[in-house]
Amino acid sequence: MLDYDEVTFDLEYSIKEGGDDWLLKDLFRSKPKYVTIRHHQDATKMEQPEKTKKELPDGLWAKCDECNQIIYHKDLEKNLKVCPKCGFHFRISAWERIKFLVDTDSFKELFPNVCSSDPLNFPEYKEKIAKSRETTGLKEGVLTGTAKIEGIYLALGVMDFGFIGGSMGSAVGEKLVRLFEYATEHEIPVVTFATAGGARMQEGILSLMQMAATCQALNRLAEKSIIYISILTDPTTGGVFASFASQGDIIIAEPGALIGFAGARVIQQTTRQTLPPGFQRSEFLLERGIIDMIVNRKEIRSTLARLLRFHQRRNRVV
Amino acid sequence: MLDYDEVTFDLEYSIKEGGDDWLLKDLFRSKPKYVTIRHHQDATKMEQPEKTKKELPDGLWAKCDECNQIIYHKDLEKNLKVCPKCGFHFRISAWERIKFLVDTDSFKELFPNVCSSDPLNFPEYKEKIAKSRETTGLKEGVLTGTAKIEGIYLALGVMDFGFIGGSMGSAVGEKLVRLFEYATEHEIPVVTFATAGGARMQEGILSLMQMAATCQALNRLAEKSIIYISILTDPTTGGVFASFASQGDIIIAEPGALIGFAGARVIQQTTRQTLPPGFQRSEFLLERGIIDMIVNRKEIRSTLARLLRFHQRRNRVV
Amino acid sequence: MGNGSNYNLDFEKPLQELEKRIEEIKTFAEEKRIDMSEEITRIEAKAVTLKKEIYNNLTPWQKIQIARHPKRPTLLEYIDLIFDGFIELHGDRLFKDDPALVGGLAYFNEIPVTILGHQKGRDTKENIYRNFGMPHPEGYRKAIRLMKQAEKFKRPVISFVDVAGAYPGKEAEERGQGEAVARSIMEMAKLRVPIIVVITGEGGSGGALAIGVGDRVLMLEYAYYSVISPEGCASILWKNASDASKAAETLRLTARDLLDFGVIEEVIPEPLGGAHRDLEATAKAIKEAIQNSFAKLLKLNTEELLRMRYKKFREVGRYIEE
Amino acid sequence: MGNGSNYNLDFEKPLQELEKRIEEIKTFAEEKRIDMSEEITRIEAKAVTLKKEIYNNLTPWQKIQIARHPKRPTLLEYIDLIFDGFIELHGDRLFKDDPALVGGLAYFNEIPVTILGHQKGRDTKENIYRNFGMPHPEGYRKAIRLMKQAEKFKRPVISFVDVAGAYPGKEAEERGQGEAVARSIMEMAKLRVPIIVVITGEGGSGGALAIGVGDRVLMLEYAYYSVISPEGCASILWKNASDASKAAETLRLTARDLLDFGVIEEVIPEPLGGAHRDLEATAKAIKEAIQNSFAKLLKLNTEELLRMRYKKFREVGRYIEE
Ligand SMILES: [Zn+2]
Ligand SMILES: [Zn+2]
Repeated sequence: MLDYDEVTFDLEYSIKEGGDDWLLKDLFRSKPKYVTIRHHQDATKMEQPEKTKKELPDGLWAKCDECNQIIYHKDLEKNLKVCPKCGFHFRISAWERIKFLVDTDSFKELFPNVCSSDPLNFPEYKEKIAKSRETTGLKEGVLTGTAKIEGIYLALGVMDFGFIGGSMGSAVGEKLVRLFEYATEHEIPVVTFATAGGARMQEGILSLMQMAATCQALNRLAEKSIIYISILTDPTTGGVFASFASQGDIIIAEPGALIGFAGARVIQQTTRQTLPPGFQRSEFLLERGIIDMIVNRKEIRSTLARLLRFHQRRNRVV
Repeated sequence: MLDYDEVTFDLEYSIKEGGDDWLLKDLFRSKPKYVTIRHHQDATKMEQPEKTKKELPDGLWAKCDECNQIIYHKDLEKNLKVCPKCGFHFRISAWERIKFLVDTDSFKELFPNVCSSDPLNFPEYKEKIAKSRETTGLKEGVLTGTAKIEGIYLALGVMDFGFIGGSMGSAVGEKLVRLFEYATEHEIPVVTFATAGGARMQEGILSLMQMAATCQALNRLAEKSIIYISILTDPTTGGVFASFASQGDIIIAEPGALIGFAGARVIQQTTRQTLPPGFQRSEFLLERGIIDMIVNRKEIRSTLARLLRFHQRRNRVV
Repeated sequence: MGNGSNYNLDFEKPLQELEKRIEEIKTFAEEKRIDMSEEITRIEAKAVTLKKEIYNNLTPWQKIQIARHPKRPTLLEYIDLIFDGFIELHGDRLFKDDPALVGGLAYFNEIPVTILGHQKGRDTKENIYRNFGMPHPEGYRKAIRLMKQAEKFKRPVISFVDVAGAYPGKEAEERGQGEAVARSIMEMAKLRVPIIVVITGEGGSGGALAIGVGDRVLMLEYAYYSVISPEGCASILWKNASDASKAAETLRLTARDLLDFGVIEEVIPEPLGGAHRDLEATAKAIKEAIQNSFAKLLKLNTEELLRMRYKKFREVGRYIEE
Repeated sequence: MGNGSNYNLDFEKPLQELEKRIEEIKTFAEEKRIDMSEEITRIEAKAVTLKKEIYNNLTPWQKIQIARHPKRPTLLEYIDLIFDGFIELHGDRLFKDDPALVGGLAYFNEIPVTILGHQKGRDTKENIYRNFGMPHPEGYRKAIRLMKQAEKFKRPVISFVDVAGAYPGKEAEERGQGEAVARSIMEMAKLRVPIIVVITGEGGSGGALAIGVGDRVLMLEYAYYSVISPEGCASILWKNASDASKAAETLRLTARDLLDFGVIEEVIPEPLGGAHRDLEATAKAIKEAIQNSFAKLLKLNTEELLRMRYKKFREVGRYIEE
């Protein structure tokens, strides 16, 4: 299942599933060269699935795509899948993210049964969902629930790029809206980790409407002055960036993540503009005033803890 | 009193009185060449003061500075001091403005007795005030009151550039604040005509504070959802532009007016940048999204009437 | 985005031939001074039948071609016919005035409203000036400013959607196109005045939704509204943009489809042959639809309005619970 | 904006000579192993006396020179000493992040606050990066964003002013510098949380006031706050910028003057010789002043706070009624 063709396909469909042609993502830049760092397995199963192992050049070793460093796989794992040499942030699955992030055993999943239907009878959509479920161990493209970070209770939504390019369909939208509503009702802070090519083409206009659904749910959260922290990871583009993900009270990005509205390819095709190196990367967005800060994966937990603690209600004096 | 030296001086002090060196205004551009169009006389006195007449090349004729057209003075007056040939807008006094604008005899002056003191004992300040009073027939740099435009009752503030470069000192600020408060209390719309080099240097920090005073009074007006229309005329710069004048619900400029924060001279001295033709003119501001529209002086009355009527409370349905 | 004069709708060819023939016969009859009125009447009737046949059986892809017709009426043309006393307001007060998104004040049947909408050019020159109706962030930020102004003065907002997509350009990205689109959606979703949206031509993804969150979303018969252009979808699905017709079918993007999905409230019928064949009739139909929407919305108080708006976008998705 | 290393305050020359002499004697005594401690103590005492004499009799122009001293502490240095756990937030969400205006979150004695302020560079390289602390419109728009965020989460704002002026540049004008300054004043005036302003160095006209509207405005002893720079004033009045000293006198721009005018609430004393001679002592003094202000402000409810803020800026002007 993880032969090279499959990987190529998989990476290609991170483009294909990204949503629409205005939002097409240029995701080829650097990822397709290594096959060792797969992130579709459920991180809760602590050992590598057999199939994956079979595909690794040496099972135990990975190669950093950015600096070509050969890394002992367990070291990479310990380092939260950040290259110990150059700091390159590998993409990780939703379960890995949660494992790295929250207090042990504190994650309680919410709305696990909300799943995509196929309202358009879209060609191959059912098959894609089935395959995504198999590779990611997820039922849908986002995990939602509650958890604790350094003892602080919060609502947490984590997208998985492996699930049809992290795209937002009705089910992803529904789960996020329910999460925001849950947090509004229980007055707890919200943190989301976004990664997506955009809206999910296979659900047509219903996917687009999820942009409005998530945004308006955030409005209700804001009415109660509850903090929402949005974390953008590689890649966050199209309709996901252009809705809830860009509307955090505080917006954090992982280093080097591709973040934007339109894809580089579409921009070049439409405008014939040459795009500078680093265009639409986290560092570019920081300079352009769109995000608050760039935080290394290893420091995201502590940064969130600090920010959440800072915003606890009991801290308010006025 | 209107010998050439005096005119030069007068034009120069439109720069000098503009406020501060960060805000110095480059007002030399095109004005100093003609002497016939003086605007410091009280327009309520319908005939030209003797002194002025003496200075005119031919008493009855004026020369347009923009297109060199020789214009019969009464024609110019009839045309609201807009060149009939090229549309150049001459500067006009506060009283002229009111005469051109409001329903006959509808202007009722408010707060006429609020006048500048000399809190800093600033060199020559008292003399300047005395001279400005003489040339403009005004007690201070802004006329405030109520009036009707096409039957619509409103609060009106009109600045006069002839009064120490239209600069905003404590008295100008106080009169505007009182006007805004009056409108808030009586729930009537507010229109201001701004023209100023900036804050009035001779009152130091107290002038600067008028920026805050006027802005916060506008906040109270806004709380009641009362419309404020700001009209920017040549020139509106510095601390006046950077306070109430740029905060209209709707902002209108006369064509070709110089409008900005810092003066062209200061920008060039500080940055060595070359400034394009038309920089900081009304048309530039419209393109840059800072103002809503450019309206010829002859159409300002009807435009205001339309806008004010549109915003009358009885028109509201929700 | 071709030039209007040589823009032909393929599926109209038989009709155009018939119309050409009628012209020929008329000319011939006039020249020869022969009475051929019977023949003409017969063919004209045939043309009407053919026209009806064509327009009653349009495929989604054909509808898209009508929606994109260079002569399709644009916002400023509609405004003149639907509203009174329009005053355009300009600028986002931040960076620039964006001519691709027009906004201003007008009366709708004596009710003061704020109007917003994408504005395509009506010829090549205007299209360049208006960036083919594709806004930069400053366009959406102007929209936000004017919506909040409408809220301040408690007047309804009427928003017209006709856009291929928010502009995908380097500067647009630099100035936060995604943020602008999202922010506009946020502000619109919570705006405390009634919002009527009319989709008149292209409803291009996020660029359309950015000013498309309304209490009533109305849509012209041949307009389309989609998460992705059919060409884009085809090139992804079948690696071939020319399968756009098939993709258009698949995506369910016509007014009728969207009504079925509950994404819009009403389909506004177009004159036979499309809006570009009869601007006034189209404007009249839009005006009536807006009027009907108003009648419904003005009965609601603000809290009801906001609750219903929320509910609508809350419940439009389709999912299952396993 | 010269380089710190060769920046000498003219009026300190006698003092510097004395200090140099003390160094020489010390070196000499050490080299020769002679006990000259009595002599040293005597001269040191003399130096202190001289210093006091100089600093108790500073002219306004001399104070300005201290306020502009390249080694004068900047915001980021103060933050470390006055607050805990500072987290910087970036960007206006519209156009750019402006390094000339720093903002973020921190605890002040365990109270969460939002911090804002101009940030000059501490060396040439940083000065270029930070545009000598002179913000573009995006700087003020970042400030507005963070102030509104503070309001949303009901935390006080502490704003630090140290700016020659809002940047007078072509792009700044293009992006609406005047609008940004005015808008910031507007938002600050109505912000529903306590605002403490600390003027630490230069209070340069509108660029200072833009983040200077507060419930309590505190000011370091040698800071200045003026509608115009003394150089600008002098060149207008006497066509000679070198008469700046005289203009500084005329403009009444020192902390003491502003206290008399009611523009500020408190003068924070600086260590002998100015803030740059003792960062920690200065920070401590600022911290105490902020603490005192807090004690006063936290007693008020929001309506009282806003009423008093309004009243203060409402009544500061001086005029007569004839
Ligand atoms: Zn590496
Ligand atoms: Zn002329």
